[in-house]
Amino acid sequence: MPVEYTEKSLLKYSQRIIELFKNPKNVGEMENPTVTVSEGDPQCGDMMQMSLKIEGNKILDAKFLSFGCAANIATGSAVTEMIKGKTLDEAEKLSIKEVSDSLGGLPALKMHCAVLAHKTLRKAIREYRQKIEELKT
Amino acid sequence: MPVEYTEKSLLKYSQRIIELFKNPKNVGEMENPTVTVSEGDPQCGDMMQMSLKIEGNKILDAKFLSFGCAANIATGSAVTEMIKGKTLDEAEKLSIKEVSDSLGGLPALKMHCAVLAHKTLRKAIREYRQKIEELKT
Amino acid sequence: MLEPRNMRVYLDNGTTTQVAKEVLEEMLPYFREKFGHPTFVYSLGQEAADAVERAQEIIAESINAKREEIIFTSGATEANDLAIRGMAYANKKRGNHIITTKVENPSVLRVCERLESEGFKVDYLDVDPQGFLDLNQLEDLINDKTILISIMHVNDEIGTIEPIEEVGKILQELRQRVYFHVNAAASYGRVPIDVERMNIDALSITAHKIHGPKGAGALYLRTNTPVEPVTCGYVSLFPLRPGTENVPAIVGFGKAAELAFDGFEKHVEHMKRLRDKLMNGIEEKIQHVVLHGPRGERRSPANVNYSFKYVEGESVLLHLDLNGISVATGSACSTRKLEPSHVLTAIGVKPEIAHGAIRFTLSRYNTSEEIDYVLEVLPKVIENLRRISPIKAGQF
Amino acid sequence: MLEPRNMRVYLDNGTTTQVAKEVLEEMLPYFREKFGHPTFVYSLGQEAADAVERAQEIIAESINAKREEIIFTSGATEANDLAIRGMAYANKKRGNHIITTKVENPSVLRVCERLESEGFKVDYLDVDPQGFLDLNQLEDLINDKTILISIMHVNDEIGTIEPIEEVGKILQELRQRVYFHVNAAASYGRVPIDVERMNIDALSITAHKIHGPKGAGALYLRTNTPVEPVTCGYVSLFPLRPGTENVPAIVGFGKAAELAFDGFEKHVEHMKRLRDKLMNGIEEKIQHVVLHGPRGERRSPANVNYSFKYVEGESVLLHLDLNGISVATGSACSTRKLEPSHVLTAIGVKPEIAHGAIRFTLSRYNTSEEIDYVLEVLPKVIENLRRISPIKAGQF
Ligand SMILES: Cc1ncc(COP(=O)(O)O)c(C=O)c1O
Ligand SMILES: Cc1ncc(COP(=O)(O)O)c(C=O)c1O
Repeated sequence: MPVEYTEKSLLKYSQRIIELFKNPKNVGEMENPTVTVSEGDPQCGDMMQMSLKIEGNKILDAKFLSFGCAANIATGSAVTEMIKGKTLDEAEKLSIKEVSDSLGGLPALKMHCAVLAHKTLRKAIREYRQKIEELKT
Repeated sequence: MPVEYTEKSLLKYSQRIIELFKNPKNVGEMENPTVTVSEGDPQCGDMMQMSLKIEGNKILDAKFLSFGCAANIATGSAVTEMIKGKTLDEAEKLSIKEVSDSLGGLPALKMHCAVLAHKTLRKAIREYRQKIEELKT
Repeated sequence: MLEPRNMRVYLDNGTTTQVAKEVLEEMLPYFREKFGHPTFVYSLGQEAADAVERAQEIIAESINAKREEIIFTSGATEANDLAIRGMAYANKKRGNHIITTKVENPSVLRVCERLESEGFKVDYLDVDPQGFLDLNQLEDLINDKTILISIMHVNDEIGTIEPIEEVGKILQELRQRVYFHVNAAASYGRVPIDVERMNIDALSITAHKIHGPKGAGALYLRTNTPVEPVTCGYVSLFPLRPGTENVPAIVGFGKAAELAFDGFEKHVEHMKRLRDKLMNGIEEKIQHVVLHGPRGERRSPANVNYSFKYVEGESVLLHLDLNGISVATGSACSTRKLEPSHVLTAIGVKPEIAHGAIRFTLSRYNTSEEIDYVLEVLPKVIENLRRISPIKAGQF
Repeated sequence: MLEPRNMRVYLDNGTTTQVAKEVLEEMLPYFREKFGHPTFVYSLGQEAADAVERAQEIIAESINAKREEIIFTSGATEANDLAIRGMAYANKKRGNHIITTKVENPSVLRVCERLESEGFKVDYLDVDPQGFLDLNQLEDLINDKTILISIMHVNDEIGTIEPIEEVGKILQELRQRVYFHVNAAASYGRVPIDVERMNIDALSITAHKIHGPKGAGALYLRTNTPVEPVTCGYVSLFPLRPGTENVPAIVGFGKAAELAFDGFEKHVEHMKRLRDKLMNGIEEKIQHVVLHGPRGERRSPANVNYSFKYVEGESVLLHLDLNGISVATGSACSTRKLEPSHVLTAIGVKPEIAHGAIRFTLSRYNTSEEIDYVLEVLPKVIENLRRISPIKAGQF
């Protein structure tokens, strides 16, 4: 079992992540959301619920709930903050890297948390569009 | 290569050994010795020369020279001191244990030094007796 | 959420401990005054060698062993590796079967896995929901190829005190010689150990879990126990453990052991009181909690471990940290492998509950006021996190 | 013979050194304030992890490496074992041939012997009477099964600086990949090291020989160098070296490196001046002496080693100790095996002369006055011992 020596990233959070973890934005339930979805699974240790208020093509408000680690909470906060006021198309283009960068970088081992917030957002947009499609037909 | 765990004795000298090492007794050359012998080998790291002055059956005086470690010097001192005034028979019966005990115990790894002083003494007595035998015949 | 306060409460003594003041004082002369190398014949070296011997004596006495049966290592990880692989290799002509449990520390499990990859056969005992191994299963598994049993004394995560003495008795009554290793890293200084009474052949401990320094561990090895060194190199005092001894740390280890065993029962009583206070407080003040490990006499006096349902452990841990409280978590998120604790899994805890596990580990230096503070902060942290959790009470 | 004085002169810095004041100060907060475990997510743990990173950075810079290429161990013994066995095992599919020298430290020789017992083939290079290896012999021995070369940088006994850069060049020009390990325990902080220029893949160093604490060593490992761990267990920061890191000692190692490399050239000049003063003094004042190792630029600035004929080294050592002077000896009598130094034997010194070898090893903290004192005491000690020696001048 030869091992190639590579540095293991520490589980080290940026100051920004700790800030958002302490005081997350947009956390909570939303009254009358346009769409609410959940991603992840408590069995895997992280889960996120996201609610969007959408008018026309625009995200007016976004809120989230989190069962997860600090990275999960901070990315939930960052993602919801970044998409408020954006069009659905713009929000959809938001990359994981942008989210991570806005947090001053995520520890390598925590990238999956950024991915979860991102996946939840995409799922919300997808579900919203589906609903629209269904309403149309 | 299974190793049975046994404590390794440290190379630790008693206070008595250090005392005798600092101020060895009976060290030096003897004028007109009855017998002078050497034991050991500089190649092996220790060597002792011992001279005895014997009258009748009695050891009147004993001196030694040492090329060796502290244990060597201290045992040389102890052995020569212990045999002075003794008869040859008594001196011959001196055991290694008595020598070591008189020094407050030798570190296990240094026992061979006690052995050397002891061997030198025996050799001196043997040579003296041989000389006597030769004179007789 | 909560405003940080000035109180600092360290409840992660199972991970590492603060070096005691007396320990540091005892160590200090060995850095700059008595800094000699313990194999050296001159006086500085003798001083160092004497200090190592004194530490051996103190530690030997604390477990009812003989001085020469104590070998110093860099920690319990190294002691476990040396004991287990060392005895396995030295006995491999007699057999290749080893028995351990599913709830050992990684420092034992990784060694066992390595031995498996080298052709040894390792059986991992199941444990019951409180973490206790099954003595009958152990007896059933022993066969004529069995050479070694390795069992932890106290489970570092959930505080279960394994029935070491009973295991020792079983091994003593066998007709074949099966060596017995005990990893006592989590029990030393908290639960009594007697290598004679318990029939232990090898026992691992570490200084940094008893208010000693990091960098010193010890392996007790019963006289005439065959062991092969697993590392090699320049031998200083211990043929089985090459390398220059960490003299100051060893001195500190000795002092730490002295402090732990001087008034041992009083210390244990103190920890038990705090433990029970914390457990009662948690159960009174917080709903939807799950205790891990047993209650009462068969639980380590130093260990408290609960899952707080519907919240994730790392978040709890970090909020407590922001409030000056240090704890550990069984949550996957704080580990490299992103898997929940193997111990919680082995005792049958569901992953969604394991992720919310928080371990509090006490030391004799903790105080009742500290527990009060924790019982003030913790319920708020849990409440706040539950408020932002998408999982509703009763969901699992 | 001589009356003990109050002066204490420590000239055994090649064995171990006094921890520098600044080093101890830097370490102190890590025992009782910043005592966290470096893998822990909470703030105490982060502090510890940051401290380890800082030490990595300082040490990396001092040898022109990258931070992540530094792994901490318990000492150079462990670093040598990990490097040599680790690289041998990881490359055994490509070949089983290793080359080293006859004059390595036991911490390398014992590892090589173990590898031989496991089926590796090890060639031990001869050295010339000054201790230098022969580059031609090295080139001749390299074959298509060769996977690893391990050469010490400075010989710890006789101060020879081996031609590491030239060895690196030879290996670089080969078409096959032969890994290059250097044991730099005796050179670090005394002779410049540049792992890039010297084409080194792995390099072992230890804190306690540069006024750092015992209990911390380091292995530099070039990125992507295949290495198998030789120990196993609980992994903290370094997958190749399981076990809780000795954080205070690592911090001290970093500080010791900083001090050694801050003003490096000045320190070296100082040691050279003392070295030359001691050598000139010995040669002027004492007859029948034999220098071991080279003179001038290719000798370590910190090493002086002479045999004093017709006297035995341990007696010299102890008399010097009684006068407050600490040195080492190549005499058999002060070792476990009761054999003269393998290094002196390899350079062709006759046993009767090797038994009288005394090694003086300097540090930047030694002073000119200390050398004066040694030059006052040493001739008397030798004279007195020669007076009670049965061997007469000229006998060998
Ligand atoms: C039960 C147990 N065994 C072994 C270890 C490893 O000990 P060390 O940190 O001394 O290597 C620990 C702690 O890390 C532990 O809790
Ligand atoms: C050249 C050399 N290599 C290795 C070592 C071993 O280092 P450590 O004492 O850190 O294990 C030493 C000193 O003991 C040495 O001088």
